[in-house]
Amino acid sequence: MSFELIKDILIATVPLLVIFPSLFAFTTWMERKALARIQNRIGPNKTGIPCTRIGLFGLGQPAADGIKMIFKEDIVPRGADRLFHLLAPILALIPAMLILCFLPLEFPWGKFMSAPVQAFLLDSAVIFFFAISGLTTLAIFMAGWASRNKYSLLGGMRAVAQMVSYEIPLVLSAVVVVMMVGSLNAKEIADAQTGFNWFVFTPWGLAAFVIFFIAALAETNRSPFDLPEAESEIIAGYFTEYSGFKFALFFLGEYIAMFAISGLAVTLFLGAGDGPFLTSAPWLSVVWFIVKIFGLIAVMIWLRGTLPRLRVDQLMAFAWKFLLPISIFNILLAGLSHFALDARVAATSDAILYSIHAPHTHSGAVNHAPPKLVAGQKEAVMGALHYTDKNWVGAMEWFFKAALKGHVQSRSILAWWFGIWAMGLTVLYVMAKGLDNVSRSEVKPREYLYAE
Amino acid sequence: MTQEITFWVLAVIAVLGALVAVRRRNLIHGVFALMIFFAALSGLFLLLLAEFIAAVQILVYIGAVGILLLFAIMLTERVTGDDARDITSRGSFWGWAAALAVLVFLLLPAIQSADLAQTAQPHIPSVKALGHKLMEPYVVTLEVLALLLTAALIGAVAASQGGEKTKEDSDDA
Amino acid sequence: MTLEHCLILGAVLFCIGLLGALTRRNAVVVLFSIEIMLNAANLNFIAFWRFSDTPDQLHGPLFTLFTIAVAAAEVAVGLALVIAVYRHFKTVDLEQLDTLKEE
Amino acid sequence: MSILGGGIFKGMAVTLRNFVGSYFYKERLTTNDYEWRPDGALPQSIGDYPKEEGEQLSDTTTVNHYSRNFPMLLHDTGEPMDTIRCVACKICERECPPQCIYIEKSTEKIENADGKPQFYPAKFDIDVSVCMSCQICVEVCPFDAIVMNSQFELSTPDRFGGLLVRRDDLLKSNDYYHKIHPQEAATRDQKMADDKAAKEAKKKAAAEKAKAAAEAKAKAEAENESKEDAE
Repeated sequence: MSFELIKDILIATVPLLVIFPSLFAFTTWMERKALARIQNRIGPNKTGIPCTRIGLFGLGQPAADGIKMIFKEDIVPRGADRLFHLLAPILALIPAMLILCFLPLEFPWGKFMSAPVQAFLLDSAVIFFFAISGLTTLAIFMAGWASRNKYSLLGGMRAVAQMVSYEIPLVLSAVVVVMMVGSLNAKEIADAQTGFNWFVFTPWGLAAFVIFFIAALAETNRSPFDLPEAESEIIAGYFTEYSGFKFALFFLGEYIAMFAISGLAVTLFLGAGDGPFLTSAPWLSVVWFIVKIFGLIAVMIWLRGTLPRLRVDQLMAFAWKFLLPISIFNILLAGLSHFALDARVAATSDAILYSIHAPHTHSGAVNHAPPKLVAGQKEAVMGALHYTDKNWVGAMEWFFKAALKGHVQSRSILAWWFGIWAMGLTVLYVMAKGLDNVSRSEVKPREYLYAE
Repeated sequence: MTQEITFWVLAVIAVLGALVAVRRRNLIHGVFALMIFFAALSGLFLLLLAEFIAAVQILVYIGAVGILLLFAIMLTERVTGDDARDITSRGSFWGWAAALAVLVFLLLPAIQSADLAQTAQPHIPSVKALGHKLMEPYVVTLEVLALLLTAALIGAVAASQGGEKTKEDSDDA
Repeated sequence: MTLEHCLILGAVLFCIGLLGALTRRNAVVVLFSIEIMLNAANLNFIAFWRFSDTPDQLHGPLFTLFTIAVAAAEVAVGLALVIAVYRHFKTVDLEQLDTLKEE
Repeated sequence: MSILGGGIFKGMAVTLRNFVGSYFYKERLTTNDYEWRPDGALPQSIGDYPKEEGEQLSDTTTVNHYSRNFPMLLHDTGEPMDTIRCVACKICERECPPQCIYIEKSTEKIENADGKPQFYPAKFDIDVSVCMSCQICVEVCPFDAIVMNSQFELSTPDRFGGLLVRRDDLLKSNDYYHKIHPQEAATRDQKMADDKAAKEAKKKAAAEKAKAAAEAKAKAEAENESKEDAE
């Protein structure tokens, strides 16, 4: 193994292993404080610097929990499958950590690498992301099975069923963005969204983002979908028999998976690392990326403070009868309207560009006074230029300015653009309403024929 | 040099994973060994620069087929194989003989005799090319595949649901 | 990491799968073994493609893609049948599923 | 036609208001940000907690007016033992469902607030670990001597002796009662004042009637005498 290769690998992986667990510690504190404030209490505020009275808003709480977890006794039930009981938390953590490297985080110390050893440059990074994030399902099943206890097996089976059925809408909603960008490479997806061209600002992107976020909540067993680890129903589900450090590993694994999934949501829909002032300080992209991740995590915590837990059958009906058809329909809608819109706007923008060249070519070499510019034509041309290099948010801005000046063609483009927006959202809303009635309809409990 | 080591490590893991999956009494251990086997194979695909296939392998085999097998084991009997019944079928000796015979007399001579290419051409894995290929010459195959998968989906649901109540069940209920 | 090593590995894995299919009683384990055999075949496809003269033709990965899809469909239907058999006969032991055999 | 997911957004709006409100309006918070105790020692028994003033009081006022925890004995303004209302009639001891009140009547009588010699409880213990805050003792007490307190910080390291509250720890002044449950204390005082007034009125009426009867009798006698004189 050449030294260069080892150096590159270390530069690529060690920062992730350091940054995200420390962000995990911060998030546990943030979650407990936010949940407390939602319920009109104060939340941890006494554990500051150890052995002193300075409780700096409870920031020492994650450290205190960590130490507690290390010293707690690690009980393994007698009948349990000892090997798998140990392996399950590790398997829960490895994929969560692994998928972190598929997020297009351009750390500033990346330039010390000789060859760019970065996983998000992989050609099929997004597929690898979903493939490896599917492994946590296995870990949860292994935990449920290995603890040799009915409740955890029940929790394990429920978790597996939930995660498998929510993985499909998750992947399908990502297909929309991959279809637009035309590549699975995370870096290309990020570059396609520079300059506020985030996919969330397109109607199908917004719908896909909502579906992705809901499915991501279910994938990481969070807030309304946290049935597998429901304390009230099945005594903390699959990690009932876990205590001490193994429990902390599950906890860490779940949070890192939450980071990773919201990281992917940011990459696909919220323009990874794209924000203001990037030209002056390119390293800011990592900061914007992490700020957006924390935004999504704040919403997850907010949802956890608000929504009650879903029953198993509601959970399943929601996934199969609501999310899945909507995400497939969204792909169809995205394909139709984007390429239809693309053709329509491209035609008019070419017409705009053509309009300024046309007079010269007709009148041959004789140059005479510059062509009489139609009002607002300059802005329209700028918009068209922006549109050609796929910066449609900038293009729409210029078209808007041109339309203000009364430029006819940019008015038609804007009308077409907002028409697509209105039509897309209303069609999706009507379909969602319809599906909502279907998935809410009376579910006959199926009597099981086998295993009498 | 690193490729040699990784190849041999993955090969050993794959063979061990397959053997444990086949010989293990406890089915759950068998399934997890099988998944290690799939993971090792995915590593081999990466080594052979078939990047997309490695990703699909993990997604389909470990993510879906593995869990399907787990569900199937959960729904059938004798999961931990701790009862004394023999796990091998009656004529298991002939099974061994047949497998070894196929290996020794059929496959290995075939590999020795064939003149195999020694050098690997440089190749940049790109999913775009795979996508274009899937669209131009193989688009019909893709549609047939989609049809097949839907049929399999519906078939699996129909078969495992047991359809309307059979005679025996109506007696029991 | 020559082509020959990959082919030998593929052969060995294929035979392990064959061994499992022939000697095990439990239907689910037989399905394991068939999966192993299919994967061994996939390994050979990719190995031949990697060492072929025109890797850009992508014959290997395409064909493997199709075999993976077919194998997944096969496992799904196979397991559905195994469950249906289990519900009817209360066993998945292949030795006892011999009602077709005339006594 | 409710918007799809409308309920979720309404719920999230409520939690957001709660979240933001808790930072700006201190009275929304159910518990205060306790400072460390000066010497950091744990209170050994209920008595160690400050009686009326002190940090405990400031917390109980934040608990809203209808919070009930464990009973307390009332005494009017002045020295607790002089103005104690309880006369050790033991009705509450009998009525208490979990039997967690223990009263020992005093042998001699002392002047109470209205100057009438009354018995007083030599011992009045409530086992706080047994009491279920059912408020029956407050309802049955004819002398309004026992009411519910809202002090909730009663943790002690010793769960046998520590949770048995003696008479002196139970005794609280009436204006403390006004401080923690203003409306209820006001209505209770109002009722006592009305009863007293009614009693006085009745007494006065009885006195007048007695006087009138006495006058009538006196007049009758005067008439008899005058009649006898006349014969």
